[in-house]
Amino acid sequence: GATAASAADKITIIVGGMEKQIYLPAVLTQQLGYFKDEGLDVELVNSRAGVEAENELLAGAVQGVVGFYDHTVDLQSKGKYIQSIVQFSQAPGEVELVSAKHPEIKSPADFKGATLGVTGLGSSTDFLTQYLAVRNGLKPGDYTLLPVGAGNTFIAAVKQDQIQAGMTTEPTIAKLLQTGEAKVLVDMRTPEKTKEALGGDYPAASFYVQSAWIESHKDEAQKLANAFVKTMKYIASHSAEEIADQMPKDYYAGNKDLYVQGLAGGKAMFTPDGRMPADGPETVLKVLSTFSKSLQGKQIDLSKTYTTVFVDAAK
Amino acid sequence: MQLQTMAAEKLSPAAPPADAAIAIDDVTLRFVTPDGHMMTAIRDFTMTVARGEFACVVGPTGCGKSTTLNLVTGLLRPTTGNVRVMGNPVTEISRDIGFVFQADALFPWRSVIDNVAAGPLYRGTPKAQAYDRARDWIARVGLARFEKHYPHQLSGGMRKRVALAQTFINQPKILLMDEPFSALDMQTRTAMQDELLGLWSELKSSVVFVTHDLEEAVALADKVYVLTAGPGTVKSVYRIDLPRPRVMADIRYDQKFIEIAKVIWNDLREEVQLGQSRGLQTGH
Amino acid sequence: MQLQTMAAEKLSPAAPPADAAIAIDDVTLRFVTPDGHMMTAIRDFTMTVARGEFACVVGPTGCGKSTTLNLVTGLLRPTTGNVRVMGNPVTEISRDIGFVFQADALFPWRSVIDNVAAGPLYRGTPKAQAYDRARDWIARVGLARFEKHYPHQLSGGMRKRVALAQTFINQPKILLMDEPFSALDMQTRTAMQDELLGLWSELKSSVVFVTHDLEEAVALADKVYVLTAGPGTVKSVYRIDLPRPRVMADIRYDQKFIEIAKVIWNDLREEVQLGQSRGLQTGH
Amino acid sequence: MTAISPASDQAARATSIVAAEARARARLRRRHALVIGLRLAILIVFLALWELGADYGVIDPFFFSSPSGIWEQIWSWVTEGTSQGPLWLQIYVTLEETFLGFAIGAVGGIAAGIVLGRNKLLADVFSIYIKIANSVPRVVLGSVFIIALGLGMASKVALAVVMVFFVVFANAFQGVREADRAMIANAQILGASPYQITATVIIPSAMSWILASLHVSFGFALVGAVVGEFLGAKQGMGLLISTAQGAFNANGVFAAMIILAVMALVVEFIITRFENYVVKWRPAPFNEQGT
Amino acid sequence: MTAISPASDQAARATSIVAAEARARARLRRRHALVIGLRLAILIVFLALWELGADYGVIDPFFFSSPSGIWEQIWSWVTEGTSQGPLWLQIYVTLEETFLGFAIGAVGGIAAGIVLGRNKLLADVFSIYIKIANSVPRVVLGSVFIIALGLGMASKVALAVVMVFFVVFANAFQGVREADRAMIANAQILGASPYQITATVIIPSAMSWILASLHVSFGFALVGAVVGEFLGAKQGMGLLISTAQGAFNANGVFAAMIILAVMALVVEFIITRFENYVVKWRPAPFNEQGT
Ligand SMILES: Nc1ncnc2c1ncn2[C@@H]1O[C@H](COP(=O)(O)OP(=O)(O)OP(=O)(O)O)[C@@H](O)[C@H]1O
Ligand SMILES: Nc1ncnc2c1ncn2[C@@H]1O[C@H](COP(=O)(O)OP(=O)(O)OP(=O)(O)O)[C@@H](O)[C@H]1O
Ligand SMILES: [Mg+2]
Ligand SMILES: [Mg+2]
Repeated sequence: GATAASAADKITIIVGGMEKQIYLPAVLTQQLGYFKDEGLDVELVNSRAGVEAENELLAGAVQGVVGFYDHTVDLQSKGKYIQSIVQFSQAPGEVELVSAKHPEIKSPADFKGATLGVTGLGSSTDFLTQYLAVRNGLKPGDYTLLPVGAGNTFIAAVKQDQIQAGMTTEPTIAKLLQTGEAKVLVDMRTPEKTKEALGGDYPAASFYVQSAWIESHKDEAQKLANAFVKTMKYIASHSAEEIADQMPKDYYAGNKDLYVQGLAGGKAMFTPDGRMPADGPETVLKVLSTFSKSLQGKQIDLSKTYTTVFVDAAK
Repeated sequence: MQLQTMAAEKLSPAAPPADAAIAIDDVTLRFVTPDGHMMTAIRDFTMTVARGEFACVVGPTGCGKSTTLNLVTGLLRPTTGNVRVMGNPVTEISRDIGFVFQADALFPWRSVIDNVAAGPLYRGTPKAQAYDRARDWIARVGLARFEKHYPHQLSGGMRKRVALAQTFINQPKILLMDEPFSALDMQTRTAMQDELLGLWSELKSSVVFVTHDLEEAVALADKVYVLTAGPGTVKSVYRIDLPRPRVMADIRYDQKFIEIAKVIWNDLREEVQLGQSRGLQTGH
Repeated sequence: MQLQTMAAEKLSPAAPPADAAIAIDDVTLRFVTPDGHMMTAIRDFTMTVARGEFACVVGPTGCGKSTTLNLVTGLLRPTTGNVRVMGNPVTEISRDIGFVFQADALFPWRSVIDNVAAGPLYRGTPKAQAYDRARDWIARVGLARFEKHYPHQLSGGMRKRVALAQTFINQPKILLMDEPFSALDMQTRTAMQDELLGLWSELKSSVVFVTHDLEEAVALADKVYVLTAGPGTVKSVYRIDLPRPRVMADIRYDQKFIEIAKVIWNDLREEVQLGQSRGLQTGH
Repeated sequence: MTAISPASDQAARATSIVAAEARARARLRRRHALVIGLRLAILIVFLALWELGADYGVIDPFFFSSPSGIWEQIWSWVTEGTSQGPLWLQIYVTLEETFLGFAIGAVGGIAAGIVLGRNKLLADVFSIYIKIANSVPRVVLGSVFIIALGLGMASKVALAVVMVFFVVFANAFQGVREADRAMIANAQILGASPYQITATVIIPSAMSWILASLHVSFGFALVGAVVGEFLGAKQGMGLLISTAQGAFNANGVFAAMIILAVMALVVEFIITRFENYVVKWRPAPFNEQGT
Repeated sequence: MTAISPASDQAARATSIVAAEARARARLRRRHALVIGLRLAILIVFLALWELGADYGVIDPFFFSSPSGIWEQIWSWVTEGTSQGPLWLQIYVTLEETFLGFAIGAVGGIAAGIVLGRNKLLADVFSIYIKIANSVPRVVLGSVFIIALGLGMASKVALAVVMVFFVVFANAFQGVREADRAMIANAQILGASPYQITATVIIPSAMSWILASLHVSFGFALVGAVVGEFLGAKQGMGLLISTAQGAFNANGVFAAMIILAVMALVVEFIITRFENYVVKWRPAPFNEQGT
C-alpha cells in the first residue's frame, strides 16, 4: 500500500481515460516516442475513475496522473499536496449541451426547473454547471443535477429526456451534434469562449505529481516536462488530421471523421507550451469554493498547486 | 422338475392372453455395468397376472424381482420384448398402479398423515375427505399415535407401514409390492397380510407380491413364480389352490399348505444354491 | 410369566457388572415430538452383554431396538442413566464397534470394493492388503462378480450384503446388527448366519443382534432379550443353552430348539398384541 | 419381568428426567450466550485494532477511515441528513430497488431452474446461453440497462436482477436434478401430475438449494442496486458512496457500507427465519437429538 | 421349466438384442444432433434478428452494435491487434487474473464452507461476518483493493476472489450440512478420523453443491477481473471494453463481450468434463437407465 514505490527507472502514469481527447497529449507523447527520447521508461495506465487515480498517486503506487487541475486544489483542502507540472489545457474542453427537444433553453439563465446532466456529483462538471447557473442569476435548488456519467449513458439520458441539458466532453459532443439531438449552449473548448463563460481561463487537463516526489525526483520531473512540452508544441504545429493519424485506431473506432472534427473544434483548448495560464488557478478556486463543501472555510495556497519551473526549463 | 401336487399345480409358461391385467412377454433387460459391458438382469422373461389374481414372486437375491416390478410400473423399459398392463403397452408411469417400493420412498418433509393423504390429494379428493381416509388407514396400520411425526422420527417398521397405508389408500386395481413386510415383526406382519387380503378381495385387484418368505408367498398367492438366479427368468410357476378366504394366523398349520411349501421350497433351494455358486465366480 | 425350560433359562435383570462388554444401566431416552411434547422411546432400560456373548433382541416394531443400538454406538445420548462399553462410559462414537445399520448407509460414490475396503483403509491398513481382504470378504458374501458396481446398481439384498462385508472386515470386538438379514432369501441368510457365527467364535466378539425372526434369534443367541411395546423396556431375558457350534441349516429341526422358540414366542406375542392395541389409540 | 418400582421411586425417576431436561435446556442457553459473546468480542477487537491503527498511523484514515470517523459520519447523516436528503430516504430507495430486483431475480431464477431442471431437452439447448449471459460483465450491462431502461429505478432493478438470477438459477437447477428419483417415481405412481410433482416433490427437495442461493444472493442484489446507483441516480446509498468517493470522504464511503451491511443482516435474519420454518421437518444431526 | 429354445432361436434372440441396443444408440445420436441443431437454430435466429433489426433501424447499432459490426471488429483485432497490443495478450492477461481469482476464491470458499459447515460454533460466530462482507458493493471494494494492492494484477485477482468466494462458500457450507448423517455415522464407526470423514464423506457429498457453485462462479470471476481492469489497467479485456466505451465503439464493447463469453464457455466445458468424471457414480434418472 502506502509505500512510496518509485522505481528508479520505471514511471507509471495514470490517465483518466486514455481515449479521451482532453487527455490526448499523454498517449500522443507515447506514440511520438518522446518519452523514449528523454530516456524515460513510462507506462500509461488507464483509469476512468478520477478518484482512483488520485488515491493511487497519494498511496505512492504511481508517480503521476493525467487529470483535471482542480483536484490539486481540492486535495490541498484535505491536507494532501500535489502539483501540476505541465498544463495541457487552458479550457475545460467541456460543453454545456442543450437537448434539441428544449429550444426554450437559450442560456444558463433558463435552467430554472430543468434537470442538468453532470458526469458525477462533486466532479468538475458539477461545479462548472452550478457556476454557470449561479453566474446567470440562479440559486442552487432552482435546478436539479443528475449524475449520468459520460458517453453512451449521457446520450441515452438526452434521448430519453431525463436531462434537458448537460455538460460533457468530446467525443460525446460531436456525436450529439452530428445526430442533431443537442445543440451547444455554452462552449468551453477554447480559451476565449471559456473566458466569456467563466470570467477567466480555466486550466483543466494537466499532468500532476505529489509535491514530495518532485523534491526527490527533480531529474525525472524535468524529463517528463520536456517530453510533454514537446508534444504540446507538436499539437500546436500540426493539424487535427495529422494528430489523429498518430493515435491508435481504436480511439476513433470506425469514424475517424468525427474524431478529427471533434479534435479540430477542441484543439484550441491545449496550451501551446504546457505553461499554466496566469489567471487560471484563481478561476478554478473561485468556481470550486462557491460550491465545494470541503473548500469552505479553508485557506488554499494556489502557488503550491502548480509549478512552471520545469516547463520553463524545458528545451 | 418337481412333482406336482394337486394343490400346487405347476403351469407351463405360455404367451400371455390379451386381457391379462399384467402381461410380460419374453422380456430381456440389460444394464450397462461400470466397466462398460452390458449385464443382463432378466432374460426371456414371461409372466401373466390375470385380473383379480394374486401372484407371488420368489427367487434368490439379485435375481431380478425388483427389476420385474419396475418394468410393470414403467420405471424401466425392456431392451427387447413387451410389457402390457390392462392390455395396453406400458409407455409411461401408470396411475392405476400401487407400488410399495423395496426401499423407503416416503416424502421426508411430510408428516405421516400428509404422506398417507398424498395419493387422494393428488387424485383430486377434497382435502377433508382425503385426511379422513388417511386417518383411517393410519389407524389400520397401527400408527394412530404417530400421525404428526415426520418419517425420520419413525422406526424402520413404522416407515414401512406408512408406505403401505400410502399405497393402500389409493385402492389400486394393480398392486405391486416389493418385500413389503420384511421389516415387521411376525404379529404385525400377520395383521398387515390380513389387511392386504381384505383390500384385495374387496377391490378385485391384481397383485404381484415379491417376498423372500416362501411361506408367506404360499399363504397369500394364487400363483407363485419361482425365478432362477440372475440373469433372472421364470423357473417354474405354481398354482396354489388353497381355499379362500384364508386366515393368516392359521393357514401355516394347514397340512396342504405345508405340503405345497415343501415342494416349492425344494425347487427354490436348487436355484438359490446355483445362484450362490455363481456369485462366487468372478467375471460375468 | 412363562415357565422356564432348562434350555431357556429366564434371568432376572440386575445391575450390570463392571467388566461387561456392553452395559446399559437404567437408561431412559426421550425425544421431542413434532408437537413439542416429549416422547419416551425407551424407559428404565437395563441390559448387559458379557465379553464374547451373543445377545439377540426381539420386540414389536417401534419398541426401541434401533434406539438401543444407537445408544451403544454413541449416536444417541441417554436422557438419564448410563451406557458403558468395555467398562468405559460412551462419550463419543467408538471405533471398536461394528454396526450394521437397519437402513442403507453405504457410500454411493464408492464401488462395492471401495465400500468394503473403507474400514481397513480408515484404520491405516496398506492399500494392497486392504483390497485383498475386501476381495476376500466380497467373495464370502457372494458378490465377487459385482466388485466394481456402485451401490445403486445392486439389488436390495446385495446392498445389505455389502454392508455386512463392510462391517465384518473390521473384525470388531463389539458387533451390533440391526435386522441385517431381513432382505435376504432363506438360503443366503443361512450362509450369512454361518459366516457371522464363524467370525464371532473366531474373534470372541460380543454381539447384539436385532431381529424380527424369533427362530433366528434363538438359533444364534446365548441370550435373548424380549422388549415390551414402546416405550421399550426389557420384558424378559432368556438364556439359550443350545450346544455350540450350531449349524444353521439343521438347528431348526432340533427338538429343544422348537421348545425354546415356543416359550419365547408366547411371551413375545403377548407383548406384540399389547403394542398393537396401544398403537390404535391416539395420543401419547 | 420389570421390577415394579414403588411409587416413590417412580416419582424420583420422573424428577430426575425433569432435572436432566432442565440441564439440557440450560446448556443450550449457555451456548447461545457464548456465541453472542464471541461475536461481540470479535467485533470489538476488530474495531479497536482499526481505531488504534488509524490513531497510530498504521492505517491511513484518509483511505481507510476509522471507526470513530465512521460513527461521526453516520451520526451527522442521521441528525443533519445527507447532501441528497434524509438518510432514511436513501436507505428506502436502495432497499426498494434491491427488493424488487431480488424478488424478480429469485423468482425468475427459481422458475428457470425448475423448468430447465425438469426438461432435459430445454436444459441441453438453453443452458449454454445462460452461461454466456453469466459471463457478461455487470458493469457493462449497467450501461446497457441505462441506455435501454433509462436512469430511473428500472435500470437499478435490472442490474440487481442479473446479479441474483444466475446464482439462484444455478442452484435451483441443480437442486431439481438432485431430487430423489425414487421419491419422484413414488409421487408419480401415487397419481401426481407433472405439475403436482413439481410442487410437492421437486420444490421441497430443491428447497435447501434454493435457500442457500437466496442467502448469498440478497447481498448480490444489494450490490447490483448500489452499482446501478453508482452509474447514475438521484437518490440512494450508491449515490451516497459515489459522492463520498468523489469528495475523498473515506468516512462517508465506509459509513454507507456499514449501513448496507446492517440492511443485509436484517434481511438475512428474515430469510433465516423463513428457512427454519420451511425445513422444520429436517432431522437434527446425530448427538444433537434427544435431550 | 423354461422352454429350451433351439440354437437357431438363441442366435435370433442375441441378434435382436444387438439390434435393440443399436437402436438405442442411434436414438442417443439423433438426440445429440437435435440438441446441437436447436442450439444453432436459436443462435442463427437471434443473430439474424439482431442484424436485420440493426439494418432496418429497429435497434440502434450505435448503442447495440450489430453482428456484422462485431465480426468486423473481432477480425480487425485478430489481424491488426488492438490499441493495447495483440488480442491474445489481452485474453491471456484477463484469463490469468480470472483463473487465479477463481482458484483462490474457490479453494477459499470450499475450505471456509467445510470448516464452518463441520463446526457449528465457528459457523454461529463467523457466518454473520461473512454475510456482512458479502453485502459490500464490489465496485467499492475494487477501489479499496486498488489502494491497498496497487494497480497491478493483485487488485484484479482480489476482485475476482471476492466475486467467487461467497457463492462457493454458501454452497460448500450448505452442502456439508446436507451430508447424510447415517453415512457420516457409518464412516465414523468404520474407523474414520474427522479428517478422513471430511475427505471421504463430506466432500463427496457436498461435491454436487460445490460444482454447481463453480459453474456459476467462473462467470463471476471473469466479471470481477474485468471490473478490476475497468477501474485501472494497462492490459486486458476490461480495458478493451473501457476504451471502446469511451470511443463510442459499440462494436468493440460487444466484440469484447463475445470474446469473454467464448472464454467462459471453454472453461465451462472443462468444468463439465470434470463434473462428469467426478460424479460418474450417480444413478441415471429412471427411464434413462437400461437401454
Ligand atoms: N442400474 C443398474 N445398473 C446395473 N445393474 C443393475 C442396475 N439395477 C439393478 N441391476 C442388477 O440387476 C439385477 C437384478 O436386480 P433386482 O434389484 O431386480 O434384484 P432383486 O431380485 O430385487 O433382488 P433382492 O431380493 O436382493 O431385492 C442385479 O444383479 C443388479 O445388480
Ligand atoms: N428422532 C426421533 N424423534 C422422535 N421419535 C423418534 C425418533 N427416532 C425414533 N423415535 C421413536 O422411538 C421409537 C423407537 O424407535 P426404534 O427405531 O428404536 O424402533 P425399533 O424397535 O428399531 O423398530 P423397528 O423394528 O420398526 O425397526 C419409535 O416409536 C419412534 O417413533
Ligand atoms: Mg429387490
Ligand atoms: Mg429398528
